[in-house]
Amino acid sequence: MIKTGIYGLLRVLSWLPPLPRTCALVMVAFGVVSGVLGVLYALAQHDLKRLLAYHSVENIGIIGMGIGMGMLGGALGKPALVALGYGGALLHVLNHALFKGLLFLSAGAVIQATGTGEIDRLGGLARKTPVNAAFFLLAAISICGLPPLNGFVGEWIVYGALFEGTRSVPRLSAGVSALGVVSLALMGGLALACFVKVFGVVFLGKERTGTRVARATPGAMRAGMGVLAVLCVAIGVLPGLIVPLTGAGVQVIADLGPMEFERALPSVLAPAGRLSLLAMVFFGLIATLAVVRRGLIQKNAVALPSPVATWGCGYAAATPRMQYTASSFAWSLLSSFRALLCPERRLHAPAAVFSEAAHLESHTVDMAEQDLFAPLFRAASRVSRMIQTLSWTGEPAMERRSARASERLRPFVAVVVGATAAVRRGSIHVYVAFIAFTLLVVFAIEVWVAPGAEGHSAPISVMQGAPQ
Amino acid sequence: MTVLRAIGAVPEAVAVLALPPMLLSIIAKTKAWFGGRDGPPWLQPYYDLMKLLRKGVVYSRTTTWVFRAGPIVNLAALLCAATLIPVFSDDTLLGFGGDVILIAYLLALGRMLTVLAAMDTGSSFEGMGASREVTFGTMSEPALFLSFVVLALATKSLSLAEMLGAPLQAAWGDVAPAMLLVVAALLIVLLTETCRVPVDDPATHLELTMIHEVMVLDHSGPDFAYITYAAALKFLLLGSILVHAALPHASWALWIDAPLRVVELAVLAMLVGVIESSLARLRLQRVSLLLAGAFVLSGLAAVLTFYRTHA
Amino acid sequence: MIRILKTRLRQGHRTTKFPLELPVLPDRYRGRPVLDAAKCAEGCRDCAAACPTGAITLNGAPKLDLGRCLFCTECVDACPDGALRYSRDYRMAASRREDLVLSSGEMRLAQRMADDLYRVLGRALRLREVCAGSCNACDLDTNVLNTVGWDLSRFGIQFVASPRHADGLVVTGAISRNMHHALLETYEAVPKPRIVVAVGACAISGGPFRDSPDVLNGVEGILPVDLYVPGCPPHPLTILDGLLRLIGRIREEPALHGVTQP
Amino acid sequence: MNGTRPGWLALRQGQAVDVSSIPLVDADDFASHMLAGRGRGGRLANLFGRRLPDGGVRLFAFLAFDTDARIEVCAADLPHGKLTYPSVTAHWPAAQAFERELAEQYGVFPVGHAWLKPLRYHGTDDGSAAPWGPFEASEPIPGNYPFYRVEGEEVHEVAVGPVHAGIIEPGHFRFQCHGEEVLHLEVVLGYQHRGIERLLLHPNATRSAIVAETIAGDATVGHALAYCTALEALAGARVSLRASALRGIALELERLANHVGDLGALCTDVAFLPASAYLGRLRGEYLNLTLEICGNRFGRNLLRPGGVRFDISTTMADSMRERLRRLERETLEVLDLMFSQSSVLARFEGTGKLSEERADEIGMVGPAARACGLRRDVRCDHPHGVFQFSHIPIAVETTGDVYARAAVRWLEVQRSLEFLVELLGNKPEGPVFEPIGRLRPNAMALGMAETWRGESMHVAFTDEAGKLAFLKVKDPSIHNWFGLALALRGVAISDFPVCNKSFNLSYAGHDL
Repeated sequence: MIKTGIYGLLRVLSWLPPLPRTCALVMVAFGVVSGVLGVLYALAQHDLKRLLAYHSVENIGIIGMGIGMGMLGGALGKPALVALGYGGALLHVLNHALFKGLLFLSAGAVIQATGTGEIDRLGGLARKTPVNAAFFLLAAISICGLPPLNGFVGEWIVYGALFEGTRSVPRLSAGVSALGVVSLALMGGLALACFVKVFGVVFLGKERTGTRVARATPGAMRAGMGVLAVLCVAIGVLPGLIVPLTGAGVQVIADLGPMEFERALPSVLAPAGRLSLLAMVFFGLIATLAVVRRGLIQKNAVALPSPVATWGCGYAAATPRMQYTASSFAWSLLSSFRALLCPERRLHAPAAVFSEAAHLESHTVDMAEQDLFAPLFRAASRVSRMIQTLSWTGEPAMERRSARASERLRPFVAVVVGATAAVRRGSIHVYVAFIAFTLLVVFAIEVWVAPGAEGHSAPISVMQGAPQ
Repeated sequence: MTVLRAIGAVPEAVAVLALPPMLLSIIAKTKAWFGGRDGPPWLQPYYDLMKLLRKGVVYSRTTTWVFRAGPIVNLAALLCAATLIPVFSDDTLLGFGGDVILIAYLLALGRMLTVLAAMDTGSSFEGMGASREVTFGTMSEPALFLSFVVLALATKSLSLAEMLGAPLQAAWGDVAPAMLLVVAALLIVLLTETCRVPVDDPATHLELTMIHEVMVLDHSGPDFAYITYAAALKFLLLGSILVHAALPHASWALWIDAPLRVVELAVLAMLVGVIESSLARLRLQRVSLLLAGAFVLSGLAAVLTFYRTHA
Repeated sequence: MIRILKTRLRQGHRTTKFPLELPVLPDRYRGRPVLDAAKCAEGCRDCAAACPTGAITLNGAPKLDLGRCLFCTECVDACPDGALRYSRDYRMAASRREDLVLSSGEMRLAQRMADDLYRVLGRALRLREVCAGSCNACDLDTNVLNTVGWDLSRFGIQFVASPRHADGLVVTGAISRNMHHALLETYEAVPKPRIVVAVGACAISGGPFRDSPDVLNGVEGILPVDLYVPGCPPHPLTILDGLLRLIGRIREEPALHGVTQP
Repeated sequence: MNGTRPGWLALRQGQAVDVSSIPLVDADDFASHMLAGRGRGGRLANLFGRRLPDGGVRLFAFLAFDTDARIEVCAADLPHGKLTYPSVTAHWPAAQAFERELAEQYGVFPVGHAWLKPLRYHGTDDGSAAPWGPFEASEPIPGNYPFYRVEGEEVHEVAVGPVHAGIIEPGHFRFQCHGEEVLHLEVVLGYQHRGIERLLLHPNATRSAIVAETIAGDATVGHALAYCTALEALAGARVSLRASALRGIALELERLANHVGDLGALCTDVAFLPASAYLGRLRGEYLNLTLEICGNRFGRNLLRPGGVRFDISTTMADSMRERLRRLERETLEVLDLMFSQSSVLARFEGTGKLSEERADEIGMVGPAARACGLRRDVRCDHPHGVFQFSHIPIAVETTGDVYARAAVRWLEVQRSLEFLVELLGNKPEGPVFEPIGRLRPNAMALGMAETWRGESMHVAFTDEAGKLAFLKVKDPSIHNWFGLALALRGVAISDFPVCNKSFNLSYAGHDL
């Protein structure tokens, strides 16, 4: 499993003295890049298993961010950061094993039942295999880091570490931590989009073409999934039982006594037990609302009509093609991130008055598959180009990976043209955004590059209004 | 002790739960004034809810339990968030350190189930709404979290009640420009999350342009009542965060705080009404630019705050 | 923004006070026809012969079927004795089909919906409009109720997109064969309790398109109707008056100063 | 009237000719004959068939030569049992809807038609099979045919209608989409099919006139005008100048109401509330002016063959002028506000573009064509009645987008207002109604009008007894629906409503 790497990393860390801050920050940055790219690539996938595999890249990113924050805590001598960072990372390793295992089992059941993992060929499986659907949904909620499941608890602690990190004094560390918060939020949103896409297209709606008659999930498989599901729920609802256990791991990695760990967590986050209370409230509310709803429908004494078709504007001959495809679902988001992703679309569009044959397919080329490090470098170069040209606002959708010199100018031209058009039309928000972005860059340079800012490690108390 | 507090919170909770439809009414009345018409009665949103609770339901044969679970989980998640978000006073029922993260993720959970319920209908309309909702939700989330970073830095807390309470007042004195930017970013997030002009048009009936409305085309009766109420509640909750962030003041007695906050929320609703009356909707592809704008605003605020707190 | 405010101030507040104050309709407005059988000459069949839709029957007491009347001027012009004239009374919506058949007496106007319906829908009525083989005029004048002048929303009535959100249908048009299926499907999609309003001569009887093989002569026999609004097309006031009677917002017969005068 | 070519008969609108004088060309040469006419600058104004007593079908084609107010007509006979001919559409897309109509009504097979699909979903007149295969006339379900598809598993379809959101007419739109982008739009109509052409021959003349008024309720005056012109031409009747002026007033009031309403609706679609609210009310004011004239907001029962049924007295004209002046102020103020809002313009500009060549190729008419730069306006090109005396300049824009279609309406609102204020000031004297006499037997006459959507055309035929035997109606929408479909390619689906509204085509007029 890929987490062997994480284990190795943590083992090495446990033997070493606290590493310098730079290493920690690089680790966080690695986590951010891996996480964001991982989830973006996952979003672009058309195959169920590949999609899940890319989510592992994302989750390794989250774990990396946690480890990085732990390392930062070690470098800065902040036990809270150490506890939260390593603690969150370790918990997420466990969680990831649980929900990803559940997801792979469930996806396996889908493939076994239908004979395909192509998302856009599947559909409507929730009615055929309801139990498997429920397991998949549970794991999906968990992997998106949503309460009240285990995924949330892990991310909650990592967030705690990142928020705590924003208070650390060297501005660069604080800035990277803030970047971490934002990236984790973005990853959360993208993961949600991705799993809504998968669950919505594969399990919900109507059957699409190419779906064989689905078979029920075998009992043994269900039992295996059930165990994982129970653990996911248990950790989510009773984090107070599990979180202290990670303390042991943290003690091994960093020199942190058990008492210190016990104290470190509540200094930033509430005792994990508060989450249990909220989970109870949440389940209570769901139960109440469900009971009320059922009561109302019965009381209204209007006999439930025989189920009718989904409202389709009164059209008589609806087909399964009249539902969103996974590719369509993700396309808006993918095009928003086209500067990072380069989704490609081969479209032979209808052009004549009477449309002739037309065809469309899209690909998002996997950079990581070709070369492990290429994506990092490419992303870095893209980021720098993004900053140079603000290309994220106007890059053409069909941009190829092998961007030649002439093509590099295209985004720039597009931005200029777009901006001019925007100014002409008076789209105030566009140029406000441009001005604000410029200001942001200027400020960033001033704040972080200002002399004397680096290498100064004052305690937290010197945060506000202190002379210096 | 806690029991007493809980009992004392009952009237407050009831007031919080009763308020949301009224805010929608204020928006509607503001828009009606701009149009030069009477507009619906003040209590219309309540009448609508009452009626929906008494109506029958129609379910499509395509849908599964997910469709039925959507409205319930969404409303439960929002009600749960309501126990963590300060509305009238700076106090919350169940707030704790780190609850900002929980609040944001509860909203996301509600969104996920709503969107899945939409996908469950197997219609391209609902799929369209679902795709738009997650796209814009994904893009507004970083802006929201960056705003939280600013507030956390300024107040040194991770509990929303504290982040929006008295310490924020000091922050306004200290880094007013940053706070102003955060408020602007939060306003954009509010307009996006509650599907208002210029992002969405709650008044339109055109399926192809809608975001929120098109996701719930197939819900009826009590399910639709839950959805309608949840939308109003979401406006109240995000509006409360915005109002507290914009006008922090120490808690006085509840009988002063509560009316004051209600007035502030009413003014916010009017402001939203004014925005809806004076702007056309953005082209849908441009909404992401607006959200990028919100992100830049909160980013700028973060830089300003860093500069202050890390001097 | 300032410009919007300035325009708003000059445009003013335009919602009428209806039903508290009644608008004055122009002299030539053709409202509910009035039939004075006493003036009829023995054996005269001129009006029935002139009527393009056979709305007038003279077997026994003369009767005029408002549900078929297109409000043209033929019968009035044809009558040698002045037994037929148009009043300016816009009120003519009825709850039952037979109430639309006028003879010499007063017309029975629409009643409030049944109590069990009223308890649920009285203050919040959402309607889904279905146009099924109309000329579009009824749809346009139904839509007019949403404009600032009539402002239907102030009575808690609203037109919605999805039938799932609706409490009833407003049907216009003669029900073309091609829309028959869609109309039934839309009705099925409305959760109970639900109502049906037929707006215009087409929806009631087929109107000018009656007896064309491509239409089904209105909604009669296809859906149960709760409110009939005659006219070709009905004036928006007629529709509004009907809807308000249906939800019990107009109970008493208001004194129509000057309105019923010819 | 000069420049008649062999194989064509030239005529003006409002002119009756003997059916026998229409030149017949060979069916196999029909398409090339038409293309030659196109080469001389002709525009396809109408193309329809009429069942012959022997079971064959006679095709009639009308080419408009707009610059010299001339219409040229020719005919071709398809014998019973061999209802095929080389399709015009194969070379001239403007004929596509007309040839589909031929196939649907009579089972005629235009060979080489690239888009031969049902137009209105009804059976042929003699129950024979239409060339697209067996079509069950007893249970028609519109839209139940193989739609055009953009292939690929990732493409999804959006099916809108027949019951649309909002209070509008039924029609079915099928979008081929990827993400938010529309790759292709196919428009399927027929839901409003009521059998107008048959009803127009109703023995009761009033019923026939009322049916003509209800072809499209929002273009009551426009269709009634074309109908009356055709019938009056057949009767050889001259309508008084005063009646003509009153018809002109009604036509322009109709245009004003609809254009103002459309501009308001465009604002509604982009959620610009103030202009949407104010223009919605102002539309009603113009309708109410029509109500004052004839007792009906849409101008029903005003126009009848022989004149108009209601006169406008001098005092009434004066008060109407006063009201129009006030309305002009209020309307133009709101339109100025609307067209000065950058957030509104940002939604209009560049949305749903159609090039001039495309618009010409598919034969578009009316404001939608003028927005693409085509100078086509019956009031100027083929003037009749009052428009022979007062001239209304043609409003043209060039960009072919939603903005252009809105701006053309804005200009036309101003010009109609000027026209009305002037005409109400000096109406000619005379009687307003005089019954028309007997119709000329075995004749054909043509009536046209520039409705607010564009050119309507009624072609009336009499039999040997002088009875109305066949009446062919053309609503401008039949030219323009295809334009909407083409304008949508590559457009975001969320911009469809505003695009659709900018065309605002008639379903009823198309479906008949």
